[in-house]
Amino acid sequence: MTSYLLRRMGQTLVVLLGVSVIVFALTHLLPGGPARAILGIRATPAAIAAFNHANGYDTPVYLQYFSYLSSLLHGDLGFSYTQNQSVASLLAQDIPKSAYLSLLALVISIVVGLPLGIAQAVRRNRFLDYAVTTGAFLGYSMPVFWLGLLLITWFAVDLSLLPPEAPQTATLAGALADPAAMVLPVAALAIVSIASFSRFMRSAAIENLAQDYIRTARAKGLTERTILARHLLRNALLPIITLIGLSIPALVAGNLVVEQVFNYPGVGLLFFNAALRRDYPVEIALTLLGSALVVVGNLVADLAYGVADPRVRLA
Amino acid sequence: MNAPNLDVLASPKGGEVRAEGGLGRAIGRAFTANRLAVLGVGLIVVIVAFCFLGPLLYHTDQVYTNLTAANLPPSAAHPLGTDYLGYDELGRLMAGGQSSIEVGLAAAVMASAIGVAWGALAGYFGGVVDAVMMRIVDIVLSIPGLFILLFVATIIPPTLGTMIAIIALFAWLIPARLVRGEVLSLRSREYVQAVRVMGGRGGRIMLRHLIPNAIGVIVVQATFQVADAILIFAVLSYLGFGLSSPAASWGEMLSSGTPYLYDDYWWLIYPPGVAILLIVLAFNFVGDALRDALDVRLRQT
Amino acid sequence: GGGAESHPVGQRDTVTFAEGPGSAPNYIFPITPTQQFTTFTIQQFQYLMYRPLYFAPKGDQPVIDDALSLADEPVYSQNNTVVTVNLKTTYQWSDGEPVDARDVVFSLNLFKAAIKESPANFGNYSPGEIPDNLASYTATGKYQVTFTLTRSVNPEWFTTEQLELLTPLPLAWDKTSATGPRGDYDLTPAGAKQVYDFLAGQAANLSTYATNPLWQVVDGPWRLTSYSPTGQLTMAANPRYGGPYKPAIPNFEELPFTSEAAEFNEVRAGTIDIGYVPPDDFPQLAAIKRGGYQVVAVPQFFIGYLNMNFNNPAAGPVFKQLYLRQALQHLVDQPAIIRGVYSGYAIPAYGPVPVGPPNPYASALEKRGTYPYSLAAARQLLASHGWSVIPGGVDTCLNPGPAADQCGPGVARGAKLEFTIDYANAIQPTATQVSAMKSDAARVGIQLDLRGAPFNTILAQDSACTPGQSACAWQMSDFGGIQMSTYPTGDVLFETGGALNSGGYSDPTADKLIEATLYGNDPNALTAYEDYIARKLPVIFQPDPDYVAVVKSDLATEGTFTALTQANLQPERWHFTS
Amino acid sequence: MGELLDIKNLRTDIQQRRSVVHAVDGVSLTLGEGQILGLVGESGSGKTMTGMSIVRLLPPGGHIVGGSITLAGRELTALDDEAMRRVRGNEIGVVFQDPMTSLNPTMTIGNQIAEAVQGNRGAARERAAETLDLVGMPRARERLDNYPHQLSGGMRQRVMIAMALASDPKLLIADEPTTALDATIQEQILDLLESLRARLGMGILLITHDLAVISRYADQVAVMYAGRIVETGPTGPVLRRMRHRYTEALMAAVPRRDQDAGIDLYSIPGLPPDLSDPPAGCRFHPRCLFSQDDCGATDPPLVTVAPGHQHACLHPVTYTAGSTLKLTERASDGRRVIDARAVPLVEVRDLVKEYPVTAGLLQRRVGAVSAVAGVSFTLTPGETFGLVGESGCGKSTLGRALVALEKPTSGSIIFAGHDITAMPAGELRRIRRDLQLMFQDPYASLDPRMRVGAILREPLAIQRIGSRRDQDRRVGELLEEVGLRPSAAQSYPHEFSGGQRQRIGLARALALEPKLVVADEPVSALDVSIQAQILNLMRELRERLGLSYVIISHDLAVVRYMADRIGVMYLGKLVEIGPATDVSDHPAHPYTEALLRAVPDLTSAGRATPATNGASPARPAVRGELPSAINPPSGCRFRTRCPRAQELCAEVEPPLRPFGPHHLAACHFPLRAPLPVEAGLHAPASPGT
Ligand SMILES: Nc1ncnc2c1ncn2[C@@H]1O[C@H](COP(=O)(O)OP(=O)(O)OP(=O)(O)O)[C@@H](O)[C@H]1O
Ligand SMILES: Nc1ncnc2c1ncn2[C@@H]1O[C@H](COP(=O)(O)OP(=O)(O)OP(=O)(O)O)[C@@H](O)[C@H]1O
Ligand SMILES: [Mg+2]
Ligand SMILES: [Mg+2]
Repeated sequence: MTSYLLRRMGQTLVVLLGVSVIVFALTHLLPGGPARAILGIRATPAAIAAFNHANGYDTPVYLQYFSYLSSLLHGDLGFSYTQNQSVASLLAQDIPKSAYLSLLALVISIVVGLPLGIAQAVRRNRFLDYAVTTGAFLGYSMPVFWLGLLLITWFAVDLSLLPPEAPQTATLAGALADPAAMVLPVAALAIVSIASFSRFMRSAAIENLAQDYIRTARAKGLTERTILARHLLRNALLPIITLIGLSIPALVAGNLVVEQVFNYPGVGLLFFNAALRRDYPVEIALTLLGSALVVVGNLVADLAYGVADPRVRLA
Repeated sequence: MNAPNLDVLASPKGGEVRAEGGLGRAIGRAFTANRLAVLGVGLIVVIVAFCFLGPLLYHTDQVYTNLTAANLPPSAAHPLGTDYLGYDELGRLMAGGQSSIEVGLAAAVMASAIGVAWGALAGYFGGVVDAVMMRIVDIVLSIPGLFILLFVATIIPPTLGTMIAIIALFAWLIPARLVRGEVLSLRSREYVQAVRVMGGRGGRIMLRHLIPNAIGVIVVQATFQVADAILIFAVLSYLGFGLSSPAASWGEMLSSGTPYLYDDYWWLIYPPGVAILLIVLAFNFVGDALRDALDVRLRQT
Repeated sequence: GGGAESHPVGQRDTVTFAEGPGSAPNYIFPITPTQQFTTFTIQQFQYLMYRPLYFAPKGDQPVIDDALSLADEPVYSQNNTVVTVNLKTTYQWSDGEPVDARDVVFSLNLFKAAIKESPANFGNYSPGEIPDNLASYTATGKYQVTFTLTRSVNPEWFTTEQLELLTPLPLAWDKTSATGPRGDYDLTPAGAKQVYDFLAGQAANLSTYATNPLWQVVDGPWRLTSYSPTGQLTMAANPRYGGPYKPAIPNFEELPFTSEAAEFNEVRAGTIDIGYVPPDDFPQLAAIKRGGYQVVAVPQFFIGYLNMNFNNPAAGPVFKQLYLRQALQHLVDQPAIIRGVYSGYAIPAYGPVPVGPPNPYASALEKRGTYPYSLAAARQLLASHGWSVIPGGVDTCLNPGPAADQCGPGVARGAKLEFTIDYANAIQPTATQVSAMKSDAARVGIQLDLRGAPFNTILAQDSACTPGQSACAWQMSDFGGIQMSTYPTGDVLFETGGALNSGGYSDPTADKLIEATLYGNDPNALTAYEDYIARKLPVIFQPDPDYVAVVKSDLATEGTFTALTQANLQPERWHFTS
Repeated sequence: MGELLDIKNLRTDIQQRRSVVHAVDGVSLTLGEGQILGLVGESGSGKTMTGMSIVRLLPPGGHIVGGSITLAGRELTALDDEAMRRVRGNEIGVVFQDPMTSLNPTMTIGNQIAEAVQGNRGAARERAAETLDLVGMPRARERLDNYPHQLSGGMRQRVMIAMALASDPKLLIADEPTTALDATIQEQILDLLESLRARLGMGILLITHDLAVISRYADQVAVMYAGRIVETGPTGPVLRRMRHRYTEALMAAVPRRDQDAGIDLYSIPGLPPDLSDPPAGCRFHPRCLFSQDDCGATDPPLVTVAPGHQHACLHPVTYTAGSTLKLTERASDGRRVIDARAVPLVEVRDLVKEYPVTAGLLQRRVGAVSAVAGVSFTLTPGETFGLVGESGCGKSTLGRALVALEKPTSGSIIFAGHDITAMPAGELRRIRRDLQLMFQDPYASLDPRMRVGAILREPLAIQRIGSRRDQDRRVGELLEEVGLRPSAAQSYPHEFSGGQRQRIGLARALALEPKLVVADEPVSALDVSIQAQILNLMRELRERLGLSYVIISHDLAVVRYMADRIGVMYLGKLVEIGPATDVSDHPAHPYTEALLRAVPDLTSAGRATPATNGASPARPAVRGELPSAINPPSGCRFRTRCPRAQELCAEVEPPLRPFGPHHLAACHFPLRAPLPVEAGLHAPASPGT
């Protein structure tokens, strides 16, 4: 197990190194550079030169890369010039908010999506199944930003039931204090992922229902409820673990589109604004963070899989 | 009286053969039996006809702006009103559909082509080649998709061509993985071994056996990718990385319509959104049905 | 129970103000580096706590407000090479010390140390200008500072553009470490550098802005009571504020927003006292008024323009032809844009000095307009200079040569009127304007290809270049325009080599006229400059939109709220009426 | 009366999208307490559906449409679902075919068994341990917390049985309980069932397609064809003096241990009918050699010929001259006399194949699977060599090495004077013409995307033989040769039945006119009637074309029927090799003997009365299961399961010693004394020890 973890850690490092090279190359090999974007419209050539010098933008790219790497190794994620803050502090400020949004949506989609999927599988090709299937198809064919806009139009503009945007707050506490404002963003996210969770669960459940061991359970005279709860659920959940693992990055890296539509000041929006402003330190750090999370998400999923599925030996 | 009845031996020893036609036809049958698939194909046909043939019947000026006629509500002259530049929204919907569909199809085709080549090579050669090629896929795949797309989009000026390239650049990974897995499993199939026993070489195995047999999976994946590419194109346009006027796309139409959300300019919000939804839905239907049809085939053989 | 159904008057003790989107104030130390040098940080944050020597604008007018300045009007002598500034004696720092000449010297010492370290350490610093143009500055009295200049200057320019940059700093900051004693470190260059480094270091620590005792030493009407790095901040009245208008509302709060839409949502919801309306939402102003807001709309002191790259190998020679620039200017349908894009909340602009808000600078010619929208005029200009005019197609040069009826020097036979415009597509007014222009241009056979990109991408590539460079690939570019500083001369914009002259416009006459606005003493220098530029069109001018602020109906101010439209934030003048 | 299970005229339909499959169409059966009723028939005849109808576990769309099922006097078809569920939990136990998939992979076996028991947790667990013990699970109590994947196939099947027995059922339905298992394990499991039936006094419905299994274990037998019972009665009479023409044909199609290799197996022409549209009248008549006009018109009624023995045939076997199946006799038995002096076609020397076991990112080698461990033998031209052994013993690996699909770790294979293991690629390609492989799986061995014509042309195209037109002509010839119409070239593989596909596979192997065809389990995926067709075809072609075969099979009867010589493999080693009849009649190695005994055989069908008294005939039992090939046992690899093993076996690897002409075996303690050393000298390729 330890050796497995070590090995996975090694793989993670390789992946992150690769990602950092790609991202660094993308940002630094292109003309223009960040100076004008960061210093603003009135920056004099002297100021630009000074800025480039101060930040090492006038040295060869590979040197910049190594110095970036070395500060990264010292735990320094960089400094956002436009926001006059360390990237770490920006993250500390925005991650909890993104996590709150994504976690809420994730929990809701699990709580709603999985039972829906099982119900569909059990009542396959009946009305419920068709209805949910249609809904699920609509759900994941829907551009999430449009869904967001529709929700705003209906519930905020037309009905004035809910605020049109997420809590505009610096802190998680602020977001927690304004549950009404979280409804629409969470709904937009959850609708889309309920669609995929239920669809996924449905096919996993159908596949498992056709398995011989279910027949065995029936032959033992177990009730359908017991069969579903004791036999089907655990096995059908196995593939879902991977799906949940895939959602982990969003817990921290945020959901760019939804955060943008609802103006939720989370990590996704942080990245979006950084991309618009060429705030390279933020962009690079967030991309690396995102990649790390993808890898970690996979690892967590694999570990969870190992726990949930006795057949999987992690070695 | 108990004389053997030799009639039963009249047919060839091996017996007769059911005539069912090729696999394609079997898949076709399974596919057309699926109502959603038919609906999907129908939708695609209608939307494509609307976008590409519509302008032949419904002439609008999609070149010259007319600020004095901006944001007009639907009327006889403009069945879906006009947008912020004074373009006729219905005509815009057609023009935008063309680019959206073109991007979707081209990106999917490009991604599939790259992915198939990459995955097939990795899967066929295995070993170190496979490990290195797949690690590269892992690395790129681990970068959050939208992040890297935005990243690149901020750098490259958006045109139809660059949009296709950008989307394909990150969409080929999934088919590459899929094809590799497929090739890896097909590679050990007995019919592939049979070719080896005959003395057949790698090229033949790859082109005549592995790729044709993986084609189903590839096509299904490509169908889903058309849907995904259209969605991604819309998202990028919405986030401000889309084509510039007078070129149109559905995502850009939505994006430029959002400021008017509170003005009740519904004709700027609903038509492009519904169009995106429908085309994506249609491709998802078709992909889903194709996959099911393919499964049917797999179960048969 | 019969509890209070509405807040009693006395209970509203905080007024809230919406910051610009994604532009939270994020630097507290008045020697502000380039990247943080925004009106949000300077005017709407620092000025509330640390008053500048000369305060501008005055209400909504781009001139010095004598009443709010820390000093009386400067006295120029010796052929405008010596300036004497007398500080008012009523101001004091919140630690009880007076605001005096020493503070001005202290700030200049740090200013010099800062830009010596890096020219990017002060936002509005231009090489050769203040403090480089000060031969000396000395406290010639407790409340008097005398500046000796290296050359004669135009007093109007020097006061509004140079002295305006100075903000006296409290001697409480003359320290090199948080715990160390305070001293006269700034008097030596090395010491000044240490002090500057220390203060800049403290300023990099955003989360301590409200708690660091340094920043609590203020001379303005407000002091910071809470601050979050996202830009959410509150201020409380400074009881020792020595200027006019003592705060009536004890607390002032600024709220940050991630986007215009986010801000406007709050306006719509009525949750902020003072906000603004983005141009996209001008159609909704009527509804906003009904929702309990007063609307204050005044043109910004801003010029909108479309840049041309005179050094682009293909397009440069064509752009150098005045008739072509005139034709392009004729293609900007300003009335339609003002109506269609800005719902009427904009004014036409044809020259380098904004006509609105009312100001002493705009000339008669500018107000009249030079080259108004006219397809016929544009067509005529092209046709009369040897171009085939093919509406809907691409014009070509049929008659090359330098004569008056020919295409002009450097333009070859067969040259095409075909240009790309890179524009900031996130700004819908910009997108609309270039789209409309493209459409109009096509009618006279000029083909404009639009390439939208994020604002900063445009900005990054819109830079001065020489024809051989790859960076010179851009042809036309539109990132909106720029906010003018108080004295609207063209030293950075149109002077050869000016920081903002990214198109590479170079005209000796213009240079001379600009020079005169800075260093001559002809009061009409500015008019001469602006009329010349308005005729020569180094850029294509676009309408000047209003800044539309909205103020809760129950909020009132001494004077008018129009000051808000020029980023002039004075909450000390406000009070609730109900 | 005293019948435990009484099924009368049961009809079960499966509703499909476009059609209705009449899977069970008027089945009547009875099963007494403590009895084993064997339900036998070809694939698709409705055996499983009959069994599942009893417990009402039909697939989606399946439902009973008529008839009655009474269990100990209670009518089951009238019960509601809840009552039926209780019947399943208490009165009927079911054992399914595939123990791999029939157990929940994420639940411990203890819980899975305990779940079937009523009562509280502790008691249930206790009962689970008890039943596991009962089914012969070693260290049963410790195993309770194991997951299924931690057990071998045989052990899993024991768990399945324990689960079925946990609630003390009156009736056990065992649906092909051993089909997925090796012969030695099959024997263990079936013996277990037989002994349990005696001990617990329950009735067992044993569903199988294997007549030989029936003959050894069942008291009563019912033969099913196309959803109907065609003949039923006590095992002995039914198998020995069957009356139904189908039973007769089926029996004739199975190779027996005493099968005369000179006589072709009887092969039933055609294919079983489609149950959604079965033929009118006797369902077997379209394939029956004795059918007459009335067969297609009248539904034959069940006729009782002796107490309990019934059949449904209009023109039954009468046991008078000329009325039985006349089988084609060949001129000779086809067996070749082994000629030691002939130039060998293939010479295998010390062949070793190890698969590396790797782990980690760098694919470090952490061990090796010893798949083939030093095998030597020779093959003369025209000879058929049979290779038998349990699953995983390395038969396929050896076969694949013979056709140069697998590069051996060491050793050499000399073919026509050249070592094919060390041959440059170009040369090897040419020699591949002579070495062809025929595959086990008729579904996976043909490219589903190619027409049969293209499949058969491919070898010719690869080897650049003839023009396109020549190739097409050859394709026609090949199809004819394997008994298919030339028009079949236009069809796709999925349009063919399994047997037809196997014919195509054979045709493909023959396209290049090879000298040697390695056939890896050529018939194990086929029904007996089809199996006979293929075996006959292979024999016929051998004679016509002078082929050599290496036939790999786990089925000794098949190998014995087909081969001149047999090699018995155990865990990568060749433990015995010799002439087919000699090896099967007088084995020298205890493993060969165990293998022979483990496989039930039809030869004795009905001769010995089946063991109704509960005592199974004494057979030398092979203990346990095949050890892992990663760390094979030292010395003699068989010693861990050998009843004769002694200390020496663990220390010294036994050499191959002669036991007759060309007959070698590697055992320290053989069943009979080896010949003096000289006698073995002229044995082909006696390997150096
Ligand atoms: N799930 C199903 N859906 C539709 N038809 C089925 C299904 N299962 C079995 N059948 C059909 O029912 C008939 C009887 O099948 P059954 O499984 O009982 O045969 P069997 O004798 O058990 O064969 P095998 O030896 O292959 O197990 C066959 O024609 C088969 O095609
Ligand atoms: N490609 C491979 N990689 C690793 N191990 C293998 C490979 N092929 C076979 N083996 C192992 O080699 C051993 C012999 O396998 P082989 O397939 O030759 O057995 P077999 O006798 O043909 O069995 P079966 O009757 O199941 O076909 C087994 O333990 C198997 O797991
Ligand atoms: Mg069956
Ligand atoms: Mg095998």
